[in-house]
Amino acid sequence: MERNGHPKIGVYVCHCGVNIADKVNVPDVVEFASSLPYVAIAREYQFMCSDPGQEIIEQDLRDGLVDRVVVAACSPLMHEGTFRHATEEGGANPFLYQHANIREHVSWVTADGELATDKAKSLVAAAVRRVALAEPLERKQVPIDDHALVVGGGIAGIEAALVLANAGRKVYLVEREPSIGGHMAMFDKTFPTLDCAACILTPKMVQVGQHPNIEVLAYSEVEDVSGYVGNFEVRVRRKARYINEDLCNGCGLCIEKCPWKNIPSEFDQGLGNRPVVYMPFPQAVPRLPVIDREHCVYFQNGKCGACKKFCPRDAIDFEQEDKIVELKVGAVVIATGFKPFDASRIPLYGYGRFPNVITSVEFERMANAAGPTGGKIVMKDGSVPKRVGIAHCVGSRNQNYNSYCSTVCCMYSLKFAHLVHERTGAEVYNFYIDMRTAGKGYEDFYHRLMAEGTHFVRGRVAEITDVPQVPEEDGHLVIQAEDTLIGVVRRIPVDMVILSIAMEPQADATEVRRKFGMSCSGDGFFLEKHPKLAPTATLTDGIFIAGACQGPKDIPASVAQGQGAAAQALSLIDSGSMELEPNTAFLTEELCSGCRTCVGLCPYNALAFDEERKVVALNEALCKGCGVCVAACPSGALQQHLYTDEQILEEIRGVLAYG
Amino acid sequence: MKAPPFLQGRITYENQITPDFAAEVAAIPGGEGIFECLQCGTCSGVCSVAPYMDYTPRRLINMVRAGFKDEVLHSRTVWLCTGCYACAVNCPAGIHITDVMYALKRLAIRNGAHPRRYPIPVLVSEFINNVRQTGRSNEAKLVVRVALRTNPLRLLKAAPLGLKMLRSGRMHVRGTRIEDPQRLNRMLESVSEARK
Amino acid sequence: MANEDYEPTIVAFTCTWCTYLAADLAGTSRMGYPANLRIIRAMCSGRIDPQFVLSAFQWGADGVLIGGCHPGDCHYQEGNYKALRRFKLLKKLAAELGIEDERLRLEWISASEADKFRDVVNDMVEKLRRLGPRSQAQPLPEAVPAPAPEEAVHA
Amino acid sequence: MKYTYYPGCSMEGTGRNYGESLVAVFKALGHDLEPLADFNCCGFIAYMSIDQAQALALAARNLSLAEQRGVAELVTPCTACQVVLNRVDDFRVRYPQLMDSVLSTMRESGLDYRGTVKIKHPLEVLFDDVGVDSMKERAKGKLSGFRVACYYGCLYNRPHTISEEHFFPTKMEEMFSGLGMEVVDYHLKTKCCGGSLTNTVEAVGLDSVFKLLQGAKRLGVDAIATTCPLCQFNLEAYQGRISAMFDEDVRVPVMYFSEVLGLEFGIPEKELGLQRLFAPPSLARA
Repeated sequence: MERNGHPKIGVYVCHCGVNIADKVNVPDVVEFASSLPYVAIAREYQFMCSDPGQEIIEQDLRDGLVDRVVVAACSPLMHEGTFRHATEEGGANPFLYQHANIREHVSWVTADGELATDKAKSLVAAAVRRVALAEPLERKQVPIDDHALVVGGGIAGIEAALVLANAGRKVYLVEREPSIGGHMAMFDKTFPTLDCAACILTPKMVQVGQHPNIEVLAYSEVEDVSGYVGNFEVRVRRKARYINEDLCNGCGLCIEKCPWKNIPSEFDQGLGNRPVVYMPFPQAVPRLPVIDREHCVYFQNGKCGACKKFCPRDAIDFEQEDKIVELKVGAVVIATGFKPFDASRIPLYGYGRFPNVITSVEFERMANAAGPTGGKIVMKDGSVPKRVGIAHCVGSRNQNYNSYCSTVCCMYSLKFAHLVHERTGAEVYNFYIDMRTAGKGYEDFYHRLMAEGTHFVRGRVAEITDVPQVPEEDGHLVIQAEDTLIGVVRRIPVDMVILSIAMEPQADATEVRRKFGMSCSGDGFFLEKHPKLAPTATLTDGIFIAGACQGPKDIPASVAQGQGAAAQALSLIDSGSMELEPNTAFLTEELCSGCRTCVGLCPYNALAFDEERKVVALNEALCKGCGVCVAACPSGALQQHLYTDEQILEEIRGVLAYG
Repeated sequence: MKAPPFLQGRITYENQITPDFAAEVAAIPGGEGIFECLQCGTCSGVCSVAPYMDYTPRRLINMVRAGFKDEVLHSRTVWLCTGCYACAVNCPAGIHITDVMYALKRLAIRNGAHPRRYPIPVLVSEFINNVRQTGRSNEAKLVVRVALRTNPLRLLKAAPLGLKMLRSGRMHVRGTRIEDPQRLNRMLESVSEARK
Repeated sequence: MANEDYEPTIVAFTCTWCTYLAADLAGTSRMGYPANLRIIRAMCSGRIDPQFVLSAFQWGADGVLIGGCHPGDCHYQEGNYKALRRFKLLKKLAAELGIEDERLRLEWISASEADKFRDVVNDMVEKLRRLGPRSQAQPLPEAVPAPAPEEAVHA
Repeated sequence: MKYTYYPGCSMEGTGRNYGESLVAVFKALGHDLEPLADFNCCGFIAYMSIDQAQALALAARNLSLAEQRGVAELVTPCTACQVVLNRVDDFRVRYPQLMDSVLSTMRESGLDYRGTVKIKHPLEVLFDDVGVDSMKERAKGKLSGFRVACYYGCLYNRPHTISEEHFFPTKMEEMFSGLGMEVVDYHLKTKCCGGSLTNTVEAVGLDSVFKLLQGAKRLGVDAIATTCPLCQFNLEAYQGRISAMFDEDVRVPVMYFSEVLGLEFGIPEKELGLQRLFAPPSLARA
């Protein structure tokens, strides 16, 4: 714009269809705006974000009618970028722009039209005052590291890793457990097609293990994360396996020779045992055993050491210690999955009191041919159940535990009903609140189960008891529930009850969330950037989420998200470099008194004290634009682009001047 | 236009229900949760007397929401509730079902809809008189009065038990009283006055 | 003392990552709350200069709300702690200036806590209505100066 | 130490031996247990069925009396009274407006309640404060091997505790087994006894009682131990009739947990009011 003369501000008020115009009297606001100092033009339009809407702005700029822009519309997080772009298209610097949020903060939350209009006016006034002080800025270009990190080796993480690797990117896949595979590796069949989980998962796991572009860091956890989009620095703790990975060829002799074979297997949910030296399951990737230090006699009294004696390659290393590896990556996909609900929290279901009340995960292991019972569905005494109850919504849709619907339970409960019926011929009773089969081919599966003669009782299981009321109930578990469609209370004696437990956020979700600077939604799952339009992005650029860590999900949805998140990470990486918001701090050296207040405040070490010149030195490359130092600087030497003291003060004046 | 005779009582027409009944119940402290109900039936399932109710608790709550005021207030369900709180502490929707039952009992009485010679409301009113007179309740007196007002023959049936209790000194015939029952009554009056 | 038609004006300074998003979510969830609030967005609650708060009061705000991420959730590691430290000093200062406790408030509101945001606004507006206009004992609101001086407008 | 307890109306009638045995047991353990003077009926569930505000006031008056006498913990043996009295504080939180108006009106008639009184069941006092160990010192081993079903009733832990304990409290079991008795795994221990139904809609009430007795009887117990006067009465008073009605012998001694303790401590049966039971337990096995 010309050096001399006033700013010429254009104010554009959006109707957003009826979203804004219904409450806010737009013409009134426009008239008000045009009366404000320096406002050259005030216009209104149905949808400012539409092409014609943007065109209005661009034209006014090209015609030289305005040189700064204010748009009053939805939240800036929605369309600030859009209108900055329009401003740029019109030939002005994109940062001579100010956004006023009169939808989320006004029309959608204010009942009274007049009050809404007044509030909109004062926000517009503030934006006008602030844009008058806006300065042209250049965006900073930063290179993007072309490595990617995937956290979590479940099906979502596996998919993400493969997509990235197949595109030629180097991927680090970090998994907490000794092997990748996640929960899916425990499952038997998958709904609705009933193909076996292992058959479709293990090939993927092998691909991952063999892929030249994927480095699997199993039995490892992320310690901490620093840096920013395109340039993350991640420290990973590689927990000691007490196995020399370079020497071990996974022959499994150590496992065979380990004399202590009675440790409850985590992978089998404690239904079976494993040795102290073990692989969680035969198809483990990487194919490396782990020594369970806690239970190993050698670590207790130096005796035994059988594994070491027999290992043909001398790969056992009792001296091994945790290692820290440092990774530099441009993008991160978080796929840390879920934790199954602890069924013992519902006392009336008797989980823990009744041996034949089991959880869905336990059932998956039992039904799995490679599982503790070799795929036989049996009770604790080894006999085959004649009647089996399946309780839906255990720990979900319940304000005492989790109020959300866990989305997958209905379908896997139907799958269980089929497996039980198929393998034992038992009568199966499904107790449900609402049958939710929304998914391709899911409803058909429900109908198939009804045709198979599964009993469906619409009513939540109220209680599972072993106290009989009639002779037929003697020696059985009894499920008590109201059959709400009939309107009577029923008591149904069964031999076994399967509790369809909810998916919960991982126990350490909060720590993970904080390490990566993510937010979480009310239910504790990681928060996506937008529930519809950006389900796998997060509010932190360069950090993406996939699978059940974002919310309960079945396998197809987790796979889709894994691939989607990977694609987003890929497009970020492949852009090679990216523009950062130019909201960094800047220093006016003459004003700096050298008090050093700011130096200690900066979390990114962007500020250092220059001993010769007795002033601070600011490294803008390291600055992330929080503005903490600016607020603290007593002499006003430090300011923040886009958020200078004067600009903010001007905005304050604005909102107050027009109450 | 009236419903054809053969449909009388088989179809519920909108003009037969009380649309604002739900709001009325929800406005009572304890009733606020009813709109959260999932109709899962947990309340009925854990209730030890549900099998004897004319409507299960779950069904009753839905009838409240649907505005079936007469049916609800005349039902015996609320009077059978022993107040054991099994439903309330189990409700996935966090509804204070027991409090809802109390609320419905009060509404039934206020609307004179409670079943007349049904022993439970009778017990309630006798209990109140009892407390109003002495500030305490006297079990023996209560039992006798309730029997007299509902089914005097029961007194004969109960006689042996009564004797047993007398002999074991577990029946206090006269009953005791607080120092100043009148003062207590005045306080109670002023309390419900303040609420109006 | 609070007269019927008195409506307090509250200036809210929020961080971009948590509280501003909560306010947006309150909007998308159509949660109603009084129109007394004026939100000014900064990147981090740690950017909020005490000068902003005092100026707001000086120019006629009846209350000031500062919103940031919960401790440990700061997008910039610990800007919110710095905001908290600053806030404590600010409280003392405000007290000396005769600004009642209810008028200055700091709240941790995460991106998903739209209902908390609404509740805080409702509560604060309610309290300020009861409290009534700023008492004459306090420095009278100076008239808001004319818009930005021309020389500030440069390219 | 000196405890104040809220007798509730039953202690003068059906629950007389509950009060007697409690006082005796506390004394044996070196504690005094004194009744709250001029207490009034808590209102039971009946009053809530007539007038919410009055019901709350009725309960609050007792708390106010206790507070005036500086009682911090009001020992409440009747679990029904316990729930009703607890409801005052519960409603303070859930419905402050309602509770404030009730309390402020009471204040005008000289009954102030600031909310400082905690309601505690004697079983909690004995288990948490006195402790099983100091009870062991007092134990005489008289009941070693005594087979007992611990029945808490519905209101002992409902609705005012954490969900884990709503249905399966264990303090009585831990206490008795700690004293060498044989406690059985009685899954019905918090099912409702039918309350006042036994006296109104008999069929329903007695059915509830039958299930409870049947459950215990099948476990072959010497006695059922209870924590509430109404439960004790319901379980004990109708056994003959129920056995006939359901054509199954469900007769089994029903005592207060305090009477069981008293026997173990060797307190004379008369002080425990054992003679008031309709069917005192045979201590043959003990």
